[in-house]
Amino acid sequence: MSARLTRRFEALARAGRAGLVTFVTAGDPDYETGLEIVRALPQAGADVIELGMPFTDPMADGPAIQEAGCRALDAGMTLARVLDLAAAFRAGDADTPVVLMGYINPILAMGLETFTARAAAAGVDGLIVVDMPPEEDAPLRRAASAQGLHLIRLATPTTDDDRLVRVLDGASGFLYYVSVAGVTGSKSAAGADIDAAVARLRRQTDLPIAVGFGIRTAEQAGAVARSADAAVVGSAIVNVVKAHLGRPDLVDAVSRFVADLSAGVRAARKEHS
Amino acid sequence: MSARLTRRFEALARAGRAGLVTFVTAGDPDYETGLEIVRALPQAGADVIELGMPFTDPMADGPAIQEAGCRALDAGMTLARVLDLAAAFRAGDADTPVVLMGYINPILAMGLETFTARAAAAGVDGLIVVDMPPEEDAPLRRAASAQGLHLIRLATPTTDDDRLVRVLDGASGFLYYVSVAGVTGSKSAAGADIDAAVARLRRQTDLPIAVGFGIRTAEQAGAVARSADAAVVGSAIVNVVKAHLGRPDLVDAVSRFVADLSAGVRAARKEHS
Amino acid sequence: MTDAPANSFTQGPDERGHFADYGGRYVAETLMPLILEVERAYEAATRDPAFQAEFDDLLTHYVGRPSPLYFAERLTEHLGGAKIYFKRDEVNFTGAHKINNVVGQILLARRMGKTRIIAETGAGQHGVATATVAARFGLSCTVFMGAVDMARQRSNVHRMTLLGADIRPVHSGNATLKDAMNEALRHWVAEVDDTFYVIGTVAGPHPYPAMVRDFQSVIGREVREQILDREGRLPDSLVACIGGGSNAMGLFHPFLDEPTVRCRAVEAAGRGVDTGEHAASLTRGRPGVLHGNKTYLLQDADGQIIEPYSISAGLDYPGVGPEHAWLRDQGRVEYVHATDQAALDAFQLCARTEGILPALEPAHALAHVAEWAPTLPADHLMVMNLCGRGDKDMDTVVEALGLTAGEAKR
Amino acid sequence: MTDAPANSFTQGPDERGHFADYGGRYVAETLMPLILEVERAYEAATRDPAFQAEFDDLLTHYVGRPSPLYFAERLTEHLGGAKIYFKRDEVNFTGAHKINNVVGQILLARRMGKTRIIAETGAGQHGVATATVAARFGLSCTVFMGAVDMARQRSNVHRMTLLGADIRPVHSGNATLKDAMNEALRHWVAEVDDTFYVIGTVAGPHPYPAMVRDFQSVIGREVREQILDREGRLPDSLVACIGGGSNAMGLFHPFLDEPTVRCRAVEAAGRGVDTGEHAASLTRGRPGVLHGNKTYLLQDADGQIIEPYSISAGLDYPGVGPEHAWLRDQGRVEYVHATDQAALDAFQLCARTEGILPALEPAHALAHVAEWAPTLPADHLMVMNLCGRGDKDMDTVVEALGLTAGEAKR
Ligand SMILES: Cc1ncc(COP(=O)(O)O)c(C=O)c1O
Ligand SMILES: Cc1ncc(COP(=O)(O)O)c(C=O)c1O
Repeated sequence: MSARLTRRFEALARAGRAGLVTFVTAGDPDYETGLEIVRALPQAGADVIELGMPFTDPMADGPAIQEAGCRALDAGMTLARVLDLAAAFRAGDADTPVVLMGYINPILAMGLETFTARAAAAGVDGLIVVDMPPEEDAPLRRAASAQGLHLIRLATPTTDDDRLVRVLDGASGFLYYVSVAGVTGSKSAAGADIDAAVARLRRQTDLPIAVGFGIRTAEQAGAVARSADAAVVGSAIVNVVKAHLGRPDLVDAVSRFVADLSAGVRAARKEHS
Repeated sequence: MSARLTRRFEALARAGRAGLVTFVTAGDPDYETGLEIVRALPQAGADVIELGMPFTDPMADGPAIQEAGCRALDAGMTLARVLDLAAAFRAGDADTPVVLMGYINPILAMGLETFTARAAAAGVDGLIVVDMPPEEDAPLRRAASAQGLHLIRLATPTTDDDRLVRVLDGASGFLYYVSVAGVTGSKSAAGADIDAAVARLRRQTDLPIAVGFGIRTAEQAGAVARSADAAVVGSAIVNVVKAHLGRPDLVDAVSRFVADLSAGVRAARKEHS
Repeated sequence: MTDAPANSFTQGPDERGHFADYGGRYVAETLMPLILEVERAYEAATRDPAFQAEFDDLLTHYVGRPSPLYFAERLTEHLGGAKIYFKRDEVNFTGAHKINNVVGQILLARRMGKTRIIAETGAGQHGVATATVAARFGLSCTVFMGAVDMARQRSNVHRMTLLGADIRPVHSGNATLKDAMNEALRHWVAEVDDTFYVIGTVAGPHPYPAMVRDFQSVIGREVREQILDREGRLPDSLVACIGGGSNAMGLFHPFLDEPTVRCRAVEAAGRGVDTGEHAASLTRGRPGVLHGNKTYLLQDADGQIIEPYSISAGLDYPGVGPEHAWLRDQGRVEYVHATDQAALDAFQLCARTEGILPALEPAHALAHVAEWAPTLPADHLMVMNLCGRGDKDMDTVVEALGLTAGEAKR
Repeated sequence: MTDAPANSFTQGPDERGHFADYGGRYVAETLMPLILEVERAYEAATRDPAFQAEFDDLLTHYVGRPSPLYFAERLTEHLGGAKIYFKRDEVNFTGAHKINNVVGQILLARRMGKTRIIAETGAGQHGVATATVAARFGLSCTVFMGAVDMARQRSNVHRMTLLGADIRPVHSGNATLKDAMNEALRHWVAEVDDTFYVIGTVAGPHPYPAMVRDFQSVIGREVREQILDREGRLPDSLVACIGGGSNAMGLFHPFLDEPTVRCRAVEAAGRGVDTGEHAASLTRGRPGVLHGNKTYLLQDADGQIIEPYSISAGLDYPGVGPEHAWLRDQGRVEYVHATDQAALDAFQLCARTEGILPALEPAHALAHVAEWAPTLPADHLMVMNLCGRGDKDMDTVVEALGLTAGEAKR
């Protein structure tokens, strides 16, 4: 298994702070700009990079990420180009874990073996495939683990304890907790609910727990970062991309926003303790 | 029975010519003008006057007479006013037979007895009620004959010999032969057909035979007048009214047209003999 | 009816087509021979088992009869009174009861060797049914329709067009049903040889009122069988809307000699029977003659026909079938009325409680059910004829309710 | 299917909802618990005679089943080949087969204690059926519909509005059925607690494909009984159009293990399967995953879904139910296709020979019948599923044919 993810979460644990997982759609608004954005993320404070693989029918995403996917597709992105982008990033950054997030159909179109092999070669560390619940993901899991890629499982408020056993069986890398029932970009969960959910998950797993969905501000990220091992921010970053489309300060704006989030995450446990 | 009709047809027979029956809607375009038109008809050559009783739903009439009825109704005509108009005409003309033509509903509304009594008092000689076939006209026939009014029956191209017996049983005044299957103002029947039809009718009745529907010109009237006892012209006259609406020469125009028709009728048997 | 058993309401009309003083054959002489021919042909057909078999076969396989008898459970609960059943003639092929009659008449036309079919239509349901069955038998079809009705029942105009019918817009009068019937009669007079006139309701010259009633009586016969099956007894009341009166006659007729079955027919009160803008001929009319029969008519003192008004094109007619006139005088059927507004309210009530969008015509019947049922005990069985579906009325209702269709909600 | 008897085509799917490699439950984790709950509830319901009884009762009295099996005599004569029967699911209440399935699912939703219903719709028939049955049971109802479909199926939008449904226009993608389904799934994820998603075809995550098929199989079961009654033997062929594939599955399923019965499903070829503007997923698609199941999809080399095209909103979908994918690979069902133009021609043929205005969806099936039947002998019995009526398509057809509606003929 790719060691970057594990190392990164261990390092965060040692540092006594949660990580910031930043999601952007690969190639939004185009390949070059998308690559610049991703390259700037670690510097801005991202601990893990989630790269969205654009898909025409992202049924678990809200408008922000839907539109980001459309921009990327319109600009000519394909799954192969997503892997190119990941490889280009990896060429300049050996440490920051990269997780691809998306839907299964483009992966099937490339072929599970080809895709996982090329992803591994590109320096990708893990995969999140939204429409692949544990009931269906065995072939992908086999292909991924053959290439040392983590297949990251998701838990949600609807995942009860019984089901959690199933979700955790075969989970790897970290556990992604979707904190609200809804699509990406929905409104955020209450801090107390998140604390309770994370506590429940910790009773059943030692995997690091990243919490996402609906985190929009440094404060919200900070609130999550108190109990979770990482806060995932997606739509809010993508919205910054959208707000700066065609402007020369796009990459800077994203970096500034990520730096702000990162500050929120880093400050979280300090404030509290 | 009112003797005017019989006398008139006898006189025509003696004169060796057919008569001209002119139809106008009573009170078209208004009571005063309508009365003037009717008063001018005998002078212009009409031998019998058919006065249309306007009705909202004249289901046996074509557009010309429908519209004439609408004009009359819009100008305030009622059945009572039709009788007034007949009486006013009769006050100045003791000889020209007047036949009312129309539909049964306004008559029922006035009451069969009241209507026939008032019609007789107004100097009316006969009635043609289009939607009263022999099967239904017994009550009207009783009321009419009690007042000495002829109830004039109609025969059509669809009336076969068997049925003709029924039509003729109780017929009085004259027999009205509708020469085409159609509403008033349809296209006219061929002369030969009319001759044949009249010949057929004559084999079964001694009543005078008036032929109508579709006669538009002096020539057509003349053709009918060769075999029939009278030619009935309606829509063509009503069209002259319509063409001169609002013009000072309306009555004159109608008179001129009737005079023309009359000349056609009077010339018919002469030409032939 | 004069020679019918004194205690029977189902033996009419007499051999001259009269229901006491009503009915008859008040048509121009040109039509009389044809009318008599239709009568003879119809009588022969009723005696011919092959005719009945063909009629039944088409009703079963083409029209989809029997139509369901449906217990309107939520409406019954909502109104809190009589137990309400709907006779679902809206589920028939083409969407209304009209097709029952059309199938019968077109089979008759074929027997008579006629090759052209004409019809009048108001709501367009009769026109659609006629265009449909004419197409089914490869007969040419001409439909007369008031221009106003064409505008308010546009979808049915499309349907007739696609079925290959020649649609003749009628502009005279109010350009509604009465005028369409005038025009159809005028046309028929000129085409007596090859043409059969399919009248859409229990009106017109004899034998139409009796013939249409007979063809529509399948409704009541089915109800009888279905309710006996479901409830083990006859209904206590029957309710139907009444334009010309064919769906009402069809429902009532098989029950008229059952003295325990109350019958109510609901006329269109338009803006109110006292406003002058309504179509309630039995409530506000007087006997007279129109369209070949004597019956109650909306008319002025001079005997001129008064233009009717109703939001519902199928009820927008100044007369009513002669058998209804007679049943009214006999007191056997009660004639009530419902306004446009009451019908619209009932439309919505039906949609929201039962998920059924009724045509505006039966919505009038339902308006009366909504008034009457709550006053009756829970063991009272009421059957309402839901004789047509609302699809044709969508534009009218959406507009009348001031609703915004979904697409405007963005 | 792996553990089904080797010679059976009716035992699927397996317990994980797979038809060989197709089907499955490819949904976000948030939905999985609910999907599993639906599956358990459905399994319990199928074992509960009370559930089946309630389903049957509603199909009989509310929907008006059985729908007729009609011998299309004039069409048969016209085409000169196989003897053609129509299964008349267009006569169902609300005008299509869709309601069979909706009744089943809404009864299930009630069993599960759900109070809100959501649905996607393309042609609007599924949306109307869902709004109808939801109203019938007093459940709140939200329907997702592509904005393009809302424009071309406007009358159905009106109907849903009047039934009290909340209609959510969808503007993403091509703003058609696929996009409506995306949006419905997104909405469901956020409302898992009280909401039941009524899917309109044999697609979506397990148990939907099997459940919808089971509810729709009433079509084929009736055909079986009716044709045995009429002809004393099974049909030789079955033809149905295929959007998601529910009417086809409903017709075919009870016959799949009868080797003498040929089954053909007709996809929408739009402007032609080689033009790129079509919706023929089995003809031109490749297996992939969309909307919760693995099946044939229209997609590019990169696995991006290709926007489909068809004149018929109900067929305008880039996928197909997974059981069809499997049946295709097995060779048990033949998948053919018909263009917009062929469907329009068939629409007119049907109108003129049988007086029936089909929906544009079954007009595709008829287009194939018109091609195939003449090549077959007169003793070949063919049953076509006439699964929807054309009322909803009047505007589209009138426009496509460049016809002038009657009123313009003055
Ligand atoms: C659905 C429906 N109901 C009722 C009527 C009224 O006619 P009748 O009173 O003859 O049933 C019509 C006439 O078009 C109609 O379409
Ligand atoms: C009448 C009709 N037929 C067919 C379809 C296609 O769906 P399916 O293939 O699931 O039967 C639809 C979908 O809306 C429809 O309305």
